[in-house]
Parts: sequence; structure tokens; C-alpha cells
Amino acid sequence: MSEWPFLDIVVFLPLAGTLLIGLIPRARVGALRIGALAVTVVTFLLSLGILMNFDTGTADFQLGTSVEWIPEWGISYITGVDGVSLWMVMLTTFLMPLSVLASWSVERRAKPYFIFLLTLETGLLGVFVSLDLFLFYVFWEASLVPMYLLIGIWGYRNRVYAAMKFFLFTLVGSLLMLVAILFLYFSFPGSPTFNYQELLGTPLSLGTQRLLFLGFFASFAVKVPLVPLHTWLPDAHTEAPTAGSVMLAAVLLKLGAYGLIRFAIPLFPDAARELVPLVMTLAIIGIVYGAAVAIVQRDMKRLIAYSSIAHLGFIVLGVFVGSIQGMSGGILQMLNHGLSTGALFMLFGALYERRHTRRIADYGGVARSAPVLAGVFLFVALSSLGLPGLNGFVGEFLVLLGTFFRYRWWVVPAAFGIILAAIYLLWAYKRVFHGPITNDANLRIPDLRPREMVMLAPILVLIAFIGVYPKPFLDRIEPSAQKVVDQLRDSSALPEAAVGDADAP
Amino acid sequence: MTTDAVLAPFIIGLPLAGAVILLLFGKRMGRVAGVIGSATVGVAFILGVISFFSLLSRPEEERAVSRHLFEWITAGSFQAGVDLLVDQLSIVMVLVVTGVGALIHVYSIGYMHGDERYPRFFAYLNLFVAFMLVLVLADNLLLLYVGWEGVGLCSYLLIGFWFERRAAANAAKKAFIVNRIGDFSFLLGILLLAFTVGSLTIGGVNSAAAGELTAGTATVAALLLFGGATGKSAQIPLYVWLPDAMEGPTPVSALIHAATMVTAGVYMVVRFSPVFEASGGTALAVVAWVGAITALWAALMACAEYDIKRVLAYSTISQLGYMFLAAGVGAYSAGMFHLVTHAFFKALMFLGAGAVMHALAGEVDMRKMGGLRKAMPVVGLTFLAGVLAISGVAPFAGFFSKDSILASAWFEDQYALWGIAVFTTLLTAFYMARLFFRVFEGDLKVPEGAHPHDAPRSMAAALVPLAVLAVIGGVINLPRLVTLEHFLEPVVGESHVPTGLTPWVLGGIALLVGIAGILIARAFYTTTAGATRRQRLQRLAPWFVTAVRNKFFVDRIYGRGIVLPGKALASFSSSVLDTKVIDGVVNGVAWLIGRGAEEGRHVQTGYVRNYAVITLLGVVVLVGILFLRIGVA
Amino acid sequence: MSIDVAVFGVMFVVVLGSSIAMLFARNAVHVALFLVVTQIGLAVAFLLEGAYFIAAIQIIVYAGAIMVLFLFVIMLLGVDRREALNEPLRGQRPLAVGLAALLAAEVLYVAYKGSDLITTGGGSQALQDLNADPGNVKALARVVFSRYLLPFEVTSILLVVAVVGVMVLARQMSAISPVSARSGSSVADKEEAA
Amino acid sequence: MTDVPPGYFLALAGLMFTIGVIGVLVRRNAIVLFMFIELMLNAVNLVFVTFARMKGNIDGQVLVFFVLVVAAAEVVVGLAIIMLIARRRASANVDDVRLLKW
Repeated sequence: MSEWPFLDIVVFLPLAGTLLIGLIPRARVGALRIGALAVTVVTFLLSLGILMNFDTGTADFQLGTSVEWIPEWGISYITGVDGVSLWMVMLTTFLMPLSVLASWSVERRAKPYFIFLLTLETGLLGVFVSLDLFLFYVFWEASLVPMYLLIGIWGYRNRVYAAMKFFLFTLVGSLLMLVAILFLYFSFPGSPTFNYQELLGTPLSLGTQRLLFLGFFASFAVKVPLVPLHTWLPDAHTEAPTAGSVMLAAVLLKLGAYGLIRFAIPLFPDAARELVPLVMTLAIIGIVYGAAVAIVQRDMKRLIAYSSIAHLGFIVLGVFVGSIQGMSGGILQMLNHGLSTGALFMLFGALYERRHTRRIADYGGVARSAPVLAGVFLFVALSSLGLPGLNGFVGEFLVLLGTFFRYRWWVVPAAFGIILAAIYLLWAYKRVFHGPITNDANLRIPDLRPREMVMLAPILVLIAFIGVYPKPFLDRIEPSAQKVVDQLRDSSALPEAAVGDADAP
Repeated sequence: MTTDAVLAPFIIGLPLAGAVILLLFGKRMGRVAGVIGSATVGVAFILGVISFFSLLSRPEEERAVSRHLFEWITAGSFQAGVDLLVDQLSIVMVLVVTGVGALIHVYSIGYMHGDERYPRFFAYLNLFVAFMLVLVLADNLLLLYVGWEGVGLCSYLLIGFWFERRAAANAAKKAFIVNRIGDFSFLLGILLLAFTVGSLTIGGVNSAAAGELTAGTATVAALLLFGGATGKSAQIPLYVWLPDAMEGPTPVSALIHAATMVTAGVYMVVRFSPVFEASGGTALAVVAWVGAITALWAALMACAEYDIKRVLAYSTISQLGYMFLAAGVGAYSAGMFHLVTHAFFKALMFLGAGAVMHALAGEVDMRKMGGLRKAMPVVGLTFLAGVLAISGVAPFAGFFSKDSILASAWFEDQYALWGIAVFTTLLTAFYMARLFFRVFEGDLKVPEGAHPHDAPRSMAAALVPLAVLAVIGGVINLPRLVTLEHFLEPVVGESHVPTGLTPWVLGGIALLVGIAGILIARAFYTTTAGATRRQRLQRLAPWFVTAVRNKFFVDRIYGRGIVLPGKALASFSSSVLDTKVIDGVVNGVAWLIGRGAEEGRHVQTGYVRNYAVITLLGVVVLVGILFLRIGVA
Repeated sequence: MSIDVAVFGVMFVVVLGSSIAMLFARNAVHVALFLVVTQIGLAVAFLLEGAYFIAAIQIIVYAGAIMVLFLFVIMLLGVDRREALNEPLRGQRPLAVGLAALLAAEVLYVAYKGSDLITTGGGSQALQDLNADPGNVKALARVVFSRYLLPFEVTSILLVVAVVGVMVLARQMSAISPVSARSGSSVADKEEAA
Repeated sequence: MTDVPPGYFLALAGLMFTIGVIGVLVRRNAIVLFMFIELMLNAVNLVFVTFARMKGNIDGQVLVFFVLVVAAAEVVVGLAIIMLIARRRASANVDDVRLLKW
């Protein structure tokens, strides 16, 4: 069973699925939807094979393949998953069918839409499983294009500006990364290779490491996004169609954090260690700034976008504090944010379909006309603001705990972000769902339809499940997380600030 | 496994299951929802009683059983499980929560009758009870935090139950956010303890507090935890949410904002008393003083309030202050005792107020009421029991509990605190009597169109038992007889009530002060002469009256001082930093490139000959470079 | 030696003079005629350097066929059109002359410094021998049909492409005016002659 | 064969080429422009022939042969295009054809 190359099949199945979609005539929108749904569902089911065959006990890469691609230049096709990428792959395959469901109302140019959506899935999955820097870069850029088109063609009014901004921001970042990759490639002492695992051992001076780290960091920081490189996100989120927002928030943003964990830290551990204060400062600024700005947004999608910035700040903070709690929490939080923010976008997308406005002020009292929608929204919002018992809390708590273990005072502004999260989410919730109905258009908003319930139910179940019993997730994350933490920490210089150290603050 | 350990998960599970069932299928149930909701809590209460007796049946030192359910969060060396602890303290809380909770559920069947979201109400109530039980049964600070935030959530849901009303929606949001501010502090406390102690189990934390924890760490940890308590238990400076929370349905106010949730802070302080003790006095002093000042502060505001529910809300804040005062002077069992009796009489009064509102079509302004005792005798009588109990009139429940707090303060040599507490007793008796006289005594006065009627059966079914408990509740801690104090001793440590004449004298003073308060209120509010006396008194210090009527401007100060600047800063970030500065740079670069291209493209004149000249220039330069590079010959 | 130098001198003056005259001739026909003179002068230069065949085709193809083609087109477009004296592009003339002077200086410098350097192999003598033994045309033919066979064939393709291209253009021209068809075909004819 | 030094021929070629360049740059009639290009080609031919003499083999002359053919093709197509443009715009002035500006 495990001989099956599940991983590679899962990665390329959506791309193959575009051929299927290509065969369906353009006018048969219904068939297109069903086709896309079928492809994504099958992909998800196959990805369960990855989950089942995953060996919990090891931090090594598993289930991958390795074939030479362009041997002259040391380029190979190498894939594999570990505890970090496993969940990212699962998150992608899990959310994709739901995104297709969220795209049910796409009538205009449905065929290319679904083709791009499926291409996007392959691109994203490819990023998460590539263990060859060249391959990684190819997928990295490949995931950019379909998203750009999704925003630029199926977005809302200001979509071209948003798509362009998104594209240029990310492109500038990734070009710096390309330079860094090439530099690394040429400084590798052995026979030239892009193989990630071989490159890990490249001897580099600290100065070089620092530059290369910043090169990678530029790309990932834009994608995360860290303040002040974040302004593409609100625009892109606001203008993107629902499924685009979902994938953007849930998976695309994770590429940045994932890249930091997979590439930036292990490849340049000394530089990473040295630049921890910088990255942590940016992360914390992101937490507080993102949340504060979210409070005053008038546009619901913008608000959620800014909340993403705050959440991603938490993730980066956890990744860089250099403790296993922070790292595990950060990785789990990547999953959590994908679920809850994805669901928030789906829910608001559903609301948008009913009312065709994103302005918060246009709503009010919706809980009366659509109680189930309101209830589900509240549930997801609570997950997003870190209510204990739901998934967000587990990740946030671990991040804070990890931060506290290493950098005591940094935890205060980070935890302050939790208050702000409550403020912006509940205030927005109040303005949208509570209060009297002042606008007659809100009087007859249909409640969630069965399709939407089917789309949301799996997410809600997972949100509650991770909140109550995160152990299966943490168990699989921990070995890989530990490995990265070890790389980030110079064990000789910093003693393990283990739980139980009784030194007083 | 022992009976109590086996039962513990079920005590939580029943209301939780009720909540889930009601949320999912409540819509189709109609009135049955109320019955299911009440039944789950009722059965949970019975299970609690069984557990209680099972605990009692064991020797005193074995009355704490912990049960590990499953691992929750594990990362590296950090572990937090879902563990339940049944001991003397938690079982008392379980009994209060489920007992009072069950009565209020029953009451709600009548009170919420006809509401369109009737099943939803019971779902939320059940969910609340479940979270509250998680809070009190948790054997682990992190799990306690789950309950802690969970009850906050339910409080949010229930305050905003009538979310169509703007005030209700605002109050709900305010409650949650203010609580979150407290929780921020609480969470930091948890992190600190997790770091220094390494374990978050109650036993682990408390034994570490007794042992290796330094005074400095303990002080910081205790104060951070207490910061959480000020939010949840509505103490200065975070009490502002509670009066607004009265926008919720009255049973909610009774259950959450009087009897149970708001006392969670007190429970937590008592639970982690070793941490507070370990700080060497500082933390406890802060707790005591915050409690005392809050008690006085809230009592003052209660005197000027006309909204009956808000009077009760301020009174709750004030009484919670008493409990913290008790905890602060080390009289944990006294605090717990007052917590229990307060749960009885305050729930009773809230329910009574609810019955009044129910009868008067939702009217809450006491100026529009009067003489209702004749119209609704059951309510009037039971309410009177509550008033007497809270005013500390012997032999009602409040007398005993309040007296033990006052005595503890006195014997801990905290005379200033004692003085404040006694004065507050006077105020308490005054404003409660004022409320009673205005609403129930005098000539019949009702808002137009209202037809006052006595409480329906389901409501009376809750009022009467609570009234009985308010009357006789004191017996659970009759000095040197059956004592709660003694029962709780293994958890909170011995309390030493001295013998001799002093306790009697102190008790007498408290009693006299309480009666005095009632008499003053009678002088002011029952006769027509009272009104003129009132005016004369108000003229003495008009600024004070204004200040009290405006709640000392606290809400306004918070609004102007924190919320507004915060919002302004956020707006600034959003509209200036983000759109002008950062996006300005981004768009500026784009503009610059565009502009440069716009200018630069004029190089393309379209004249072939122009291009040819440039080409020639290139050729000349290239040949020149070749000369320089390789030279000739 | 003397006669060679004299011939070279006369050729030099004629070629350069008529080139410069091209610059100043207002009328396109005059320019063309001066160009013919230049090319004939060049043919003399070729003869001087022992390139007899090239000298011949220089006169036949260049001065003959191609220049006739030029004249043909000038006639078609109108003979008496004269160019205006003014220069609409600012700085074009001084810039052109200046840069050209620089270029000339560079080239002349190379000619002055480097003329001896590339004199390798047999030098003039070897070429003289070739011209003597198989003869200039034969020697040329041997090289063209052996070493340069492929380029030669490619050239023929180029010519075919040019022919086809001109025919396409001629069709477009006939869409503009019926007269043009004739000129198009005549171009193709000339081409074949070349 | 002559014993005039090749440098003189090269100098002549260089001057011719320069004159051709100037002509292309200053004249505006498309046909005239073309003729100056021919002049430049001729200058190059002279260089080739001179080099052939200097190197003592005939390859340089072969190249002239090719240049000639290319020049012929170029002239044919070029003149056809000029004709086309001149007919459309009633002018053979290169300055009039500047659609590809900015």
C-alpha cells in the first residue's frame, strides 16, 4: 500500500483534472462544477492515504519520490512530506472541494475558472512537497499565476489593481529568493545540485548567510505577510472571489510561513538565529498592528484580511521563538488559521451573494433573518479569536507559552493581540448580525442553504475537534518541529529553558 | 474508581449534551426544550448530591479525587490534560451551580414562555452550566481557563439574547471584551505559572506555591490571576460590564451575573489561595482592598439607581467585593460561605425582579412602580426574604456569612477594611430597602397598560425554594456546629475564629447597622415627608449626587480615555499609515516607474534617422571601447 | 609601380569625389548617377587588387542592373522631386557629421596602424599565383562550389524568398493602383537577371 | 597587381563608408538613403577585396560575391516597400513615416 506514490498522485491529480474540465463544453456550467468537485474530492480522498501512511515517529521526509530531472544542472524531482508539510497538504486538499462548493455561483467563464482553481491546487501542493529548490521555485511561481488570474478576472470592482499589486509584491519578493537560491546553488561545494537535503550542509560565512536569509525572507515575508509588506493582502482579499479569498487566506499565506520553516531557517540557521529579534519584532508589530487596523475597517473582507495579518504574526512569532511549544503551536496555528479564516471568508461570501455589499454598515440584524448563518459565523469567529475549547486557542496558547519560555516580555504585546481580536471580531459581528434591522434589504436574507451547510460542516467539526483533542495533530507535528527548533537554536549557547525551570522572572 | 470520580464527567456532560441537542434540534421541540434543559441540569444536581455524599462518606483527608480523562495539549515538556478534580471546594460549587441553575431553568420555563427563540435560550443556559462546571471541576489551570472563557462566551450569548435591541447587543460585546481584558491578565498568569511551576495542575501549582515559588514570582502570578478575576467577577477597574449586562433576560442575570459566573473569580482566588499566600501579603492585600473599595463604590452607585435590575447588579458587584475582601484577609471559607448564601438570595431577588418585570410588561424603572406586594404576594414575600438576607438581618442567611467576613477582617487587624465593610453594610441595607419600599410598599402604582399578576407556577417553583434557602441558608455554617468552614478546611486551610465576647459584639454591630440602613430607607421612602427629606439631603452635596448618578463618570472616562484614543490610533494606522505611508510608497514606486516611462518614451521619436544616429553613436563608442580594451598593435 | 600609383590616385579622387557629390546632389537621379561613377571607380580598384571577376560583376550587376532598378523606381516616383535643404531634426546634421568624423578617425587609425598586421599567408604574391594558375574565375568557382557551397545554396533560397516577397508586395500595390502590377513584375524580372 | 599598399585602399573604404553613414543620416529621400547604403556596402566590398589581397587567398572575393547577392535581394525588396509606402503616402520622405513613435 505504501508503495503507491500517493504524494505525487495527489499533487498532479488536480492538474490532470484540468484536462477533464477541458473536455466539458463551456456552456455546461453544472457539469463543470461537478467535474471540479469530483476531481478535488478524489484528490482529498487520496490524500487521506498520505495521512494514513504517515509515520508519526520520525522527522524525516516520507512517502516521496526522487527522480533526476535535468541532471546536467543538478535539478531533480524530489518530493516528500514531514510533519510540517503533511498538514499543509491535508489543509489544501481538504479546503479545495469546499472552495469549489463556495464557487457554485460562478457563472461567468466558469470553465477557465475551475481550470485555474485546479491548477492552483497543484501549484500549492507542489510547493509543500518539493524538496528540490528548483522544483520548489517552479511550483512557487506556478501557484502565483492562477491566483493572479482568479483575482484579476473573477474579482470585484477594483480587481485589476488588486491582482497587479498582489502579483508585483510577490514577484519582487520571489525574485530576491531566486537570486538567493542561485547563489546557494553556486556556493555548494560538491557537484552542483538543487537538492534541498544536500544543500542543507552548505558551508557559508555568516555574512553570506545573512544576505541569503534575507533573500529568502523577502519572499516569505511578503507572502506571510509581515508588516510593512502586507498592503497587498487587504486589496487582494477584498477583490478576490470567495474561493480565491479562501485559498488565499487558508493556504497561500501559509506558503510564507512554511517557507520560513522549511527553507529559511534550516538552510541558514546562524543567520536565522541572529535575526530572530528582527523577525519577532515584525511578527509582534503584525499582531498588534493588524488587529488594531482591523478594528476600524468598514469593509468586512478587509477586516478579515487584517485579522489574517495578526494571526500570521502569531504564527511567525511561534516559529521564530525557538522553542518546541512555539514551533508546534505555530504550525498548528497555520492549520487553524486556514480553517477558521477560510470559513469566515466562505461565510461572508455566502452573505455577499445574498446582499452584494461588503460594507459592514449595510448590514445589521442579520441574525434575525439568517440565524443559522449568524450562529455558524459566531462559532468560527470565536475560533478565530482564540476561545479555549476551539482550535485557535490551542495554537495561540502554545505560541504564547513558547514565547514566554524564551522571551518573557514579548508575550505581553502578543497576548494583547488577543484582546484586540475580541474587539474587532465581536464589534464587527455586532454590527453585521446584531441590532435592529435598519435596512429592509436585510429583512429577507435567506439562511444557509444545504450546499453551504455541507461546505461548512466539515470545517466546523474540525474546529471543534482540534480544540478539544489536538493530540493527533500535535503528535505528527512535533518531531519535525523539534528538528527545526534544534536548527534554530544553538544548543551550546542557549540552555534549554525547559518547563520546570524555577527561576523567577 | 470512586463514585464521585465516575460521576464528574457526567455532571459536565449532561448539560453539555442538553446544549448540543437543543442547539441542533431545539427548533422542532417547542416547549419541550425547556423541560429538557431543566432536566439535564436537575439530573446533574442529583449527581452532584450523590458525589457530595460519596465524598462525605470518606475520611476527611481522602476527600479529593482527581480523574484524568484524556491528554489535551502536549508539546515538548509541556502537558495539560483534561483532568477533573472533585474535592470539597469544587463540590460546593457544583452544588450551587447545578442547584441554583436548575431552579433558574425551571423559572425560565415560565419567564421565557412565548419567546421566539425559546429553545435557543435553554441551549445557551445549558451550555453555560456545562462551562461553569468545567470551570469548577477542572484540575488544571488551563482547563479552568476553558470554563472561564466558556462562561464568558455564554454570558455574551445570553446578554445579547435579544440582540435586536441595540443596547443588548452593545452590552454583550462590552461584557465579552472587558472580560477579555481580564483574561489577558489571567492568561499571562497561567503562562507565568506554566513556566515557573512546569505543571498547571491545581495540586502542582499549589504545592509549588507552598514550596519553591519565590515571593516575587508568586506576587506577580497572583496579581495576574486576580486581574482575570476582576474581569470575571466585576471588580474595580473592570466592573463596568456588569450593570450593562442587565440587558439580558432576567434569569440570565440571576444565574450568571449573580449566582454563579461572577463568583468564578472568588472561587479561583480561593482555589489558588496558596499562590496568593506565597506572595507574602502583597497580593492578598491588593485583593482585600480592591474588594473593599469595590464593595463601597458599587454600593454608592446602587443608592442612586432607579433601574431595579441595575440596583441588583451594583449590589452584586458590591457583594462580590465582600467575598474578595474575605479572601484577601485569608478568610477563604467565609468568602465561600458568602458566595453560597449570596447565590441564594441574589438569585432570588433577581428572579423576583424578573417576576415584577414579567408582570409589568418589562418595566424596570422603580419610579413607575409601587405597592406591588398586594398584587403579587408571593413575589413580594420572597423578595422581602432576600432583602433581609442581604441586609444582614439575623437569622437570615446573609447575616451569618457577612458577619463572618466582618469578623475575619477585624481579627486580621484590618480595621480600615472592617470600617469600610461595615459602612457598606449600612449602604447595602439602605439601597435594598429603598428598592423594596419603592416597588412593593406604598400605594399601588404600575405603568399604564400593565396588569400585575403574581408569579406563574413555574416561576414560583423557583422563588419559594430560593427564599427558603435565603432564610435558612445560614445554617450551613453555624459557628461550631455544622460548618462549611470545617468541610472546606482541607482545601483552604484552617480558619481560626476566636472565642469570647468579641465575635458576638461584632455580630451585633453588623446587625444593628443593617437594621439602621433599613430604617433610614424607611424614613426616606415610605412617607411623603421622606421625599422632602431626600431633597434636603441631596442639596447638601449636589456634586456628589451628580457624580453618583453618573456612575462616577467611569464609563465616560473609559470611553474618552481608552476607547476613543485607541480607535483614533487604529483609524490613523488604517487610513494614514497603511493607505498613505505604506501604500503610498508602493503606489509611489509604481507612479514613479509609470511617470518615468511616460517621460522616457519620448526618446522614441519615430524618426528613423534619429535612431540611426543613436546606432552610430553606439558603434563609435563600441569601437572606442575596443581600442581601450585591446589597443591597436 | 608608377602607373599603378597614378591609376590609384585617379581612382581615389574619382571615387571619393563622386561619393561626396552624392551627398550634395539635390536630385535623386544625380545621386544615382554619381553612385554609378563611384561603382565604376571601385571596379577599377578591384582590378588593381587582382579581383577581376568581382570587378566585372561590379559593373554588370551593380552599376548595371541594380542601379537601373534604382533609376526605374526614381522615375516611377517622379524625377523632378527635389529634397528640401532644411533639416527638421534639430542637431541631426552636426551630430551626424561629428560622429561620422569620429568613426572615420577610428577606421583610418586602424587602417594606418594595422594594415601590415593582417598581411599573412602568401600575401599578394599568393593571390597573383592563383590568378595566374587556375585563373581568377576558376579559382573563385572552386572555392564557391566547394567550401562555400552551403552558403551559396542558402543565397539562392534568399533570392527566391525575395522574389516571392516582392510578388506579395506587388499584389498589395495593385490593390492601390492598377499601374503598379507592371512595376512589380518588372522588379521580379530584374531579380532573375541578377 | 598593384603594389599600392593595402592601407590606402582601406582608408578609401573607410572614407566611403563614413560618407555613406553621413548620407544615411542627413538625407531624407528613402531612395537616396538606399543608395547611400549601397555605398556603404561597396566600401565593405572594397575592404574584403583588399583583405583577400593581404591574406593571399581568394575567400575575400567570395564574400564580396555574397554581399552582392544580398545587396541585390535587399534592394529589390526595399525598393518594393518604398514604392508601396510612396504610393500610400505620396511621399518618399523617411521623416513622414513615423507611426512607431512613443
